[in-house]
Amino acid sequence: MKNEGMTVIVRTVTRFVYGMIILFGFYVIMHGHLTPGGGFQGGAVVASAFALLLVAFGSSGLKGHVNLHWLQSIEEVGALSFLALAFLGIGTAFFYNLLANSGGFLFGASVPAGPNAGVFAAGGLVPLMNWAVGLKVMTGISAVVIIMLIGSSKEETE
Amino acid sequence: MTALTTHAPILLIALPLLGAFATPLVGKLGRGVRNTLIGLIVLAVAGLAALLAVDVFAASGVPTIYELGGGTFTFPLSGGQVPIRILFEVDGMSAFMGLIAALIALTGAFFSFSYWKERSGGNLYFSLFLMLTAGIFGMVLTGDMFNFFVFLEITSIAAASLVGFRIWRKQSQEAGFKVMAMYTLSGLFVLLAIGLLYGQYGHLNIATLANSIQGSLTDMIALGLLLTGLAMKAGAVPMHMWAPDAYGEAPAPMSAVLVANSQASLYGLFRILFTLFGVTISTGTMGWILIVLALLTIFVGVTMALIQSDLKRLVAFGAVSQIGYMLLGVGVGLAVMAARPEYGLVAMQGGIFHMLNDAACVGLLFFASGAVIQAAGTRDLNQMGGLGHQMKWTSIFFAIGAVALAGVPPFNGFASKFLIYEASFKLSPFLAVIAVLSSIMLLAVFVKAFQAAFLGPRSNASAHVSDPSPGMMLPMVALVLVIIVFGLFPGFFVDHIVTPAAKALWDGRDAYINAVLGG
Amino acid sequence: MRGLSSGFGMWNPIAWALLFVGILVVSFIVRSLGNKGYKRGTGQTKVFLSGNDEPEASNGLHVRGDHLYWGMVDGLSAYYRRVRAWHTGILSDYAAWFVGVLALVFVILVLVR
Amino acid sequence: MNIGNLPFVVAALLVLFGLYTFLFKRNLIKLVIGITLIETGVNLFLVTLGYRTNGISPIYTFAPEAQKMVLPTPQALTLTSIVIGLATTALLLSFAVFIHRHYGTLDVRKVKELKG
Repeated sequence: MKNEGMTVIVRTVTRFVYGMIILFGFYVIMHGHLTPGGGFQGGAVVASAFALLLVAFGSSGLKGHVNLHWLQSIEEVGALSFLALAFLGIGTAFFYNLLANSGGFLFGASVPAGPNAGVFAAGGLVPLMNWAVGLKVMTGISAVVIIMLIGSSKEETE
Repeated sequence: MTALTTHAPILLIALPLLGAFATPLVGKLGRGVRNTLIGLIVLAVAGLAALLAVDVFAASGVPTIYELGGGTFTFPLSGGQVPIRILFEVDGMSAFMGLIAALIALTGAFFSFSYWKERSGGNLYFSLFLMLTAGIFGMVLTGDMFNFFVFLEITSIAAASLVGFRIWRKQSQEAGFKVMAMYTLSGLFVLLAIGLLYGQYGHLNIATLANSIQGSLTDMIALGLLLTGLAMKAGAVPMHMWAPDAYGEAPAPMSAVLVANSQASLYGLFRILFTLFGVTISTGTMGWILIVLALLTIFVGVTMALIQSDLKRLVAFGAVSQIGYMLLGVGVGLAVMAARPEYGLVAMQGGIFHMLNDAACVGLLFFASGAVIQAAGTRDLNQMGGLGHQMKWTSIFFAIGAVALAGVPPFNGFASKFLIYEASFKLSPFLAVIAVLSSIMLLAVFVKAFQAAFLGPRSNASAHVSDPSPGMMLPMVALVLVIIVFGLFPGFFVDHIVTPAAKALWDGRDAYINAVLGG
Repeated sequence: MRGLSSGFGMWNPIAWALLFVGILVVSFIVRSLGNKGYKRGTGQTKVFLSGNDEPEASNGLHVRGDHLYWGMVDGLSAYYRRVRAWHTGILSDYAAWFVGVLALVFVILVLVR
Repeated sequence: MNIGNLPFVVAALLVLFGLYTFLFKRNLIKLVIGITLIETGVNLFLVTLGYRTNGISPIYTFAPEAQKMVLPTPQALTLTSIVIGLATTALLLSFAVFIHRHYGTLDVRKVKELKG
């Protein structure tokens, strides 16, 4: 009864919801500068969809589909791009948000003070950093889940 | 002040962090490329730390401020403004700690290149090492309580991963779990204390907090949590038991970095006692708490080292005992701070100078013992013997590190311990007696280790060993040079780098606050 | 080169090194005044072990780590018994000491504030 | 007692329960649970610090006019602390897996090769 996943009910429901969970995760990342959430939360949501797949279908279906090295490389790329974004503003100071209120098309819009309807194209580097962090967290947590699964299943076979 | 020194505080943290994230990727291109990148990063970090130190020491007591994401405020602020962004505030003490971290990071990285050549997982090893370095720099340079906690946890996670890095070794896993659990416990109590302070004053910036702190009952609870948590992370007896496990089980060069990490916690403790709370607490009481912890640490560390038969663990207990000397020096200074006699500053100079000396000596000892263990294939002192016939230079380096750490003239350990002995004698002769006695016992400990490992007749086991490769010898030579130069010219170094650091704690509280909030 | 001064005593490694060299020179002079009747390759250069022959160098000869200071450890056995029992290696005890010290510090701080 | 202080009491209880678990339970996994409990308590404490009675979440998107908002800083702190907690918990559990593999037990009183 190991690594074979769960009952047909769980599998069916998982098929329905995992796409929505991933979609929701990306929504949380994308709107991190406007609504509650952000890179870490959205990435964790996406990774939880991945964990749900693993629980429902077992890790046997995993083989051949996921390359741990690729996951870890993407994680490093996310971390590096976060640092690179932080370095962009080093002319003024590290983490200086040089895109904010610049008027450019890339999140450069200005936001009126006080309550507003939400300006998506605002925030400067913050949305980009959210993406970087989201990338890192979704791949990072997925990698942790897989590694722990491999580690614990090895133990049972020994 | 050039652009480089302006940005030095953040570059010291960002460059190792960049290296930590890039190493697994660059490592795929080959070991040479990876090592070049890491070598360049640690060299740049060492250069920046030196530049920053020169800059800060030249400013005669005025701390350097760096605002993350800045461009809004000019420092010092005026007219009741409060800083809302994360600040890095570098005064003499921070710059001094930066020098220690740079020294250990530089030698540790270059030693590791050869030490970890034959083993697997090099990419992750260097990634964690650079992350630990970034965390240590963050802890010593930051001017923000919560930022301090974040860097504390970064060092905790990286350090514990390095302690448990050798997953095939059962003791290593045990040590990793213990260290991570204890580090997390201390980190959470530090966070609780930061929450208590924030709840009362609504600030996280150290200077702003120090300006408004009252010394209320809640403050005292926060102080207790901070004191105990950081003292534990520094490895003060009776909360030291994780330390020999960690230093003993980590890969040899990383044990040296772990010692630097413990010293960074010690720095946090001093920063909180002197700058954050300062005169609002009963400095006499706090000083005596530190002194009691120090005496326990010195004595228990040395006596436990005497009965160890594992070489790394023996050096590890020696390293624990040396934390006690730093606590003793600074504790004596804190205990008499209200009256401000001359010997209080001398004691603090001794304690702070000893941090640098301890980093160099303990680093050298860990490097040498790593080379010995690698050559002999065992950590057990009872199985070694006669290694000195083949490993002449390693044995000489080990002997120099040992006598320097034990405070034998004319090496650097004596210079700093001399200041501690003299100043603590003025407070109470009993303190000096314990300190001198323990130093003598420490010499005995290392005589035991030296005799058991290097002396004795040639045996079959020791026939095929040899001195390590030049890549491992060079960092040891560098530390030997540091030990000898600091030992021969202590007056110069105490005047130029230790005194600014000691003064930053001793009477730099107002300057620290004014640099942010304006006079 | 200026040495260290604690306002109580002083320490100058250069002066110390000069003194060291001086004493070394004096001791060499004294040594050179010694008896010249020393001959290599005779019984004079043999190791004297209570008149016994020098044993062959082997593993059994080396004084190993735990052989050193056994007398001192034995003399302090009352202390070492306690302190060894104290280092149990159990994580719960590590944490218990931490919490204990925390409680003690709280009491001191609240009493002496 | 003021009902507003209830979260502080709960936070204190969580920390105390966590400490109890850490000190007196023998299973390493339960020790990790104890640490997580302490962490939850501290996080709850931080969030509660920033709460204002009848405050809304500190986000201006579609915010009602002239409403009190809770303090955002403690929430940022809590979030950071949660992220760190994730890393520490994962690391501790990995060590627990390896300890079980090497020692064949998770009893904290039997995992004591490093002593003396």
